Amino acid sequence: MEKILDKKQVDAWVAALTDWEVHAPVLEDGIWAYQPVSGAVRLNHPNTKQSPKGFAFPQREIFFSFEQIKGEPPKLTQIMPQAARHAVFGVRPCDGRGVPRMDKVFTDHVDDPYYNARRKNVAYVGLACNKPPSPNCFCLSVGGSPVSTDGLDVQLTDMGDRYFVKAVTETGKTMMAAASSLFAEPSAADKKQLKQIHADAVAHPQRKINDPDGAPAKLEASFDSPLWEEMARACIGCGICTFLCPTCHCFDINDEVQNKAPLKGQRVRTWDNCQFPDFTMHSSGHNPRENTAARLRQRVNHKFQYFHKNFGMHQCTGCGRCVSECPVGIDIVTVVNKVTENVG
Amino acid sequence: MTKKRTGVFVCHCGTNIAATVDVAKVAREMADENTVAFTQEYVYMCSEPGQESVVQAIKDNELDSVVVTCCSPNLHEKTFRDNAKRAGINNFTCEIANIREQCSWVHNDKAKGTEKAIKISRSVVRRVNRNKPLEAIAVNVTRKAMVIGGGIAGIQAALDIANAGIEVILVEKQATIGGRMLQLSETFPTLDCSQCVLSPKMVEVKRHPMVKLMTYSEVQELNGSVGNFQVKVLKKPTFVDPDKCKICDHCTEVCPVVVPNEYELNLNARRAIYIPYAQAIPASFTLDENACLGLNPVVCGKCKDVCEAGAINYDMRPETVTENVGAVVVATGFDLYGQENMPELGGGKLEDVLDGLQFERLISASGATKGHVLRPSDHKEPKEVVFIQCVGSRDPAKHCAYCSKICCMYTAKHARLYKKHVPDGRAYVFYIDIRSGGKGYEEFVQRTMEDDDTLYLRGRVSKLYRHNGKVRVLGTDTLTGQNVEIDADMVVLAQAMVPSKGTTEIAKVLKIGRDKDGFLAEAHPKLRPVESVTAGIYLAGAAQAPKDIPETVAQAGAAASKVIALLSQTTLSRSPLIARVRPSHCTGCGMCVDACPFIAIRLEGGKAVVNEALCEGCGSCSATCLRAAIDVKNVTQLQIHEMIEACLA
Amino acid sequence: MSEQQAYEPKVVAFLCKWCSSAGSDLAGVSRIQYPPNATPITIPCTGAMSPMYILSAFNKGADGVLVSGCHIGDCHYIEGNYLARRKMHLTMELLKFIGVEPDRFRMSWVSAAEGAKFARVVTDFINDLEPLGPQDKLKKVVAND
Amino acid sequence: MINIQDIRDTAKDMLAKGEVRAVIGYRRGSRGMPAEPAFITNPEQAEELVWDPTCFHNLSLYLVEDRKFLAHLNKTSDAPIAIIAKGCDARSIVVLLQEHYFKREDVYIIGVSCEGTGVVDERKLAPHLNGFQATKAVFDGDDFVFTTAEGEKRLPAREVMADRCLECRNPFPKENNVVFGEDRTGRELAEPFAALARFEAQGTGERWDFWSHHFDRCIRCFACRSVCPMCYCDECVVDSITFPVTPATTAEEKANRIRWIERSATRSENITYLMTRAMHLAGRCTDCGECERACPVNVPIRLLNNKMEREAREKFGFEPGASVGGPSLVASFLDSDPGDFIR
Repeated sequence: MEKILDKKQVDAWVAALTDWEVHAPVLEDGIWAYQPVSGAVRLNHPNTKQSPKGFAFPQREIFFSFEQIKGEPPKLTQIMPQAARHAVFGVRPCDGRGVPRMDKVFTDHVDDPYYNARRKNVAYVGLACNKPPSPNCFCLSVGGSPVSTDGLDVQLTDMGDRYFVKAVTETGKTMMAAASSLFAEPSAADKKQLKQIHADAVAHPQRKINDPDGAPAKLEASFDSPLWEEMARACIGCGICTFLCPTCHCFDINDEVQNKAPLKGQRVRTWDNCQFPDFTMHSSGHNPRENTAARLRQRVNHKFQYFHKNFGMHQCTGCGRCVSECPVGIDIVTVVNKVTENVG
Repeated sequence: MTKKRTGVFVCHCGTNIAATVDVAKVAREMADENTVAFTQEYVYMCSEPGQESVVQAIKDNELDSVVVTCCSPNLHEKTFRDNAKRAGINNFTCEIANIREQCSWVHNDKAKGTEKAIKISRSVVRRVNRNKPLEAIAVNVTRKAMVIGGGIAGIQAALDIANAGIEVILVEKQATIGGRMLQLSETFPTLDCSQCVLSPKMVEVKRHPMVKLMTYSEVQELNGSVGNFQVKVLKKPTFVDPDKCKICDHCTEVCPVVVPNEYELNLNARRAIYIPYAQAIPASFTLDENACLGLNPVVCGKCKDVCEAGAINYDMRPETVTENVGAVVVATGFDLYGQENMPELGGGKLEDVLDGLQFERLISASGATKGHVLRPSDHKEPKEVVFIQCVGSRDPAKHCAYCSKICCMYTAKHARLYKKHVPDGRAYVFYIDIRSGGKGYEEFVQRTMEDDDTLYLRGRVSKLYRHNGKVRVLGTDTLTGQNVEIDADMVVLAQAMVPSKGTTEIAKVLKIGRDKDGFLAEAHPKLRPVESVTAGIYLAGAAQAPKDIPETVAQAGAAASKVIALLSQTTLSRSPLIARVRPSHCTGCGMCVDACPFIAIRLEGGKAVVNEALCEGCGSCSATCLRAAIDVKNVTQLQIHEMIEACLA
Repeated sequence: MSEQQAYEPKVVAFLCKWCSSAGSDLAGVSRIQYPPNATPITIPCTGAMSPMYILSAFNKGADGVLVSGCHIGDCHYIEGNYLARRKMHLTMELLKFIGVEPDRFRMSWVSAAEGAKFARVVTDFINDLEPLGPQDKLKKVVAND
Repeated sequence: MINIQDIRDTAKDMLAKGEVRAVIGYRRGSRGMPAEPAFITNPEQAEELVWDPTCFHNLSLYLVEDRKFLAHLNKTSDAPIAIIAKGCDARSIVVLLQEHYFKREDVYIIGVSCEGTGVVDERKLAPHLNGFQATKAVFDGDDFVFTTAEGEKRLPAREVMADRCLECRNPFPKENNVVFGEDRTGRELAEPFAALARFEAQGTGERWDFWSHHFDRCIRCFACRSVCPMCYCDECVVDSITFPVTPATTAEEKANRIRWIERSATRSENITYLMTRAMHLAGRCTDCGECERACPVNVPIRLLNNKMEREAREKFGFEPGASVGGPSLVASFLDSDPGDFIR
């Protein structure tokens, strides 16, 4: 389904999505963040600081609560996510492409009930990038495109005072049907203009990973490269790159105990981060990834080698967040290029 | 690690706890704790059968730790730790949860009291869960004692300790020992001469081979702990060598400087070089550095010139010595509450209004008037003397709340002595109550009233002022309801006893507690009346509370016996609850080293190391460390964390 | 609101062993009544009082935190309360800074002889806490977002 | 005016003579701007060193990393490391020296004075560049000059300078082995603690509204802690990112860490984390501002640290990093410390 929507009608469309809690990027405290909106949606953001992965994979969620009276078996109560349906507006194509990658892990590979309960209630309304929103964009290097519809339910393309609206999934069609009167049929000229915008978008220069296809094999060959140490020298081991990444999905599970007698608490999943020193810490004290070099290597390899081997795609979608936000200038594009250049 | 097996023993303390705390509920709740294997309640846990049941329960249930929820740990922590030991487990795995003083006695809402008792008990159960078995630390004992204050209390304590064969150092701030008792004329109720009974003891102190006397000396600093104190003493220069001084008195004859004589309570004057009393020990002159023209032969040097014995040495300098002792007795005595605090009674500015001690000097044969009762203003014999009791005492609103205890007796004594000196004189005594409990005391007061015809008037004096060369006394006789007006030749005020200035100072130096009135605090008002709260520091005499001579002597003896008992041991055990470093977490930043008040931590190889002999276990290091790398054993941050959790559960 | 549900401030009272805990014992011996809301934890000295304890107590739901030790100059460990005074000042200022009501944290000096003062300190503290209502700013929330 | 070539020559010379084992400085980032930390070990590389308004990193962090690395290898330093340090960075080094983290002779401080200016705040800069990305920044008197695709953009430094630099009282690295640039101590660009004073003028309710909002936003990526040279603990007491295990560490010890807070990035836990960090930095933070710069969600962390800094200064007369050998704030006291808050 392809339609035209006057920008002035966006708010009306949002208002018509009564089955959905609509979220859109809002500038607050100097950063763009997804926030619940009720109309007044202006999709003029570059990209959000955090990816929208939290809608299906929140930073913290409770699995179940437990209670145990001394001498008795514990009582567990599963806590499933509440059924709110989230429509996320303004998702950039790179973040859209993050969604199927998360699905690979939590839906295809294993059936994670918590992720899937949330996932089926999230719709992504994307916004094509007519020009790269960040100087560190490199989606084209990782099989993506500024006009990709992967992972999206609806794709919007900015055409000046109108959006070209394309339903990608059935959910997307339903959403558009909720306010069908607002949408107009695109003319041939509109379609031509869209084609031109998309062509220009793809032609826009971006940062470049030189040999993305060769990366898995070259990274495998570079496991022991001294470059890792050199490039990780400045790494401070914080969680910015992974927490902001649209595809990083590692987590930790903890029991949060509120009361010891009788025992009462809940089991909680929180995001974790392979760049934290304790990520691979064994209880023996042995840490197989004991320095920043090993941890940087893991992050890069996971994105460009291991995930590729498992699922046939790079885990990186080229959003450039980890590059822009790294406080000490660690740049995954440079890292991949340097390492791969060094091999054969 | 096997699971902890804690026993919780809940005491009813008769109805002391059980009346406001549902003890059965406390026991039930504690049974729900994961680590609790046994609970029991009993009416008096500290009774013989109560204690036995604890021992039995530990054995029968293979308990490894114990919580007794009862009264303050100050009372029975030792009792139950001993029981734990008797039952074969480590005594430091036994802790007390105080649900009496901190709960049942202060709350009357049973539901809320019970809830709080449960929180307190639970927090202690959680703490005990992580208590480690510890052994008390054995430390060698320095078999030597120090007595601070050379009054009758200090003299008696020093002699008693010395007679037990223990070396003792007696430190006195003034130039002679003897203290207040040496200033008294006669003592009640026997009216024997104060100096006559005291002097032999002073001489004995001087001659005793086990006593080292340090007069004109002040304690400046105390470090260490029971069994091993290090005391810094400042020896002020007397500028006179006591071994050479022949007390010929030639020096005072030539000394040009005249200053008020503090030993005579300013009733007369002395020279810059002086001897406090004829009976002074050491029998030597002292040159008052502040009064002297300059310790310089060019400026004056007269005393030095006339001293045939060559005892005077202007080059003496203050000297600080450090003495190692195992125990300390504090006997720093009392002062009288200053007359300046009593503006309605002249504020110390009215002539012929004296305090009790001044009157003692006035009638003392060795005093300023050589024992003649002459009033200071015109040196005439006073014919009408008014004695006023309870001046500053028993007056919580304005002055001291407490009863100074000895004023009733010494006022009666003063009245009798006055009549002895001035048979045709008339003595009046204003009193509130007569408190004459003590052997022969009541009879003594009665004789004062009957035999000596002293007029006792019940009531307070509202005002004193000079009138026609006399002191007009305005008062009320509350028995007749009449206002009383007396034009007295002299008025003697029985000022309240207050801790001496030195007592206030020494409490700070020794870090021992004082009570609300400033007297030195005993560890327990009934059961440990001669011990301070600091182990190894004992109290004697009026520094602890107002008391008379026999009581003072008795307390001094008691303190001495405590010292003797302590120093008869070759080793002492110290609390093992001291700091422990986790080297893995220590970065050697040294903040704990700076924070430690006892200089017990040093850095070694980039890590903090605790000197177990010096650490007192205050925990300042642990609260200062940013990385929880140092903890006090059995009071670890983990334990406190879990206690906080238990309090808020 | 029934009597049982009426708001009762929950207070953790950190008392130094030598002065304030002994002072609270004296309040007990003297049978001076005060509100039962403050649960005492005896620590060796206020010098051992880590700011973490205060933050942690609030995190675990305390409505107020009381720290009480020996008067300046009376510390059994000489300097512990001086160190505590500085640390507690900083902690208190930081709490106030982020908008925690100043009356949620209190520090007092109560000597072993001041049983009545201890009772008064607790009473005053509870009275000051009551109008503030439950402390939920720093308290851990357990539900899903 | 600092000539970067002088710094390069100094570095080159010391490396060539083997007087230092490395020089930690700044070089151009992969995107030109901002600069990034550089670890120079051979003399030729010294030519890469830059000094520009984007040299915001407090490099003393890497001295900490170096010590940890050496400790891991069970080695001690055989030659000093040279480090380029601004005023605030040098004071951080002083605090590390006070805390015996390394020895004075292990570090060779190449001081650079923030003469009339300081470093740029990229958040302030962005609106001035019309959506273009700057690829180069240079000092020019009281201005910063940026290069973008549009050409050169000259901006008064004051307008885009980091707040901490505007408020800086000590732009000169007093502790140094060699220093470049003039001592301009006393240059008052802005009232110190001005933002703090404005914030504190608000009521309890407003302050809480502000902070609860920000505490909610923290994602606990720990960039503030990771970027801070004072946060050198192997195990952070509030949220362990690692646990130092030695052969002597018992199983019980491993199993019984204190969980002051949970890993959940919820408001209460974030508060405890950020407040504890502020407490632990009291008297140690030298206001290099790196925590706030690194924060990806713009939590105003510096305000907390500033509050502690001002309390220490006004109430206890304490200046962090003033001199090697001074006491630390919370391990010392004065008789005159305020006590009126105590009942």
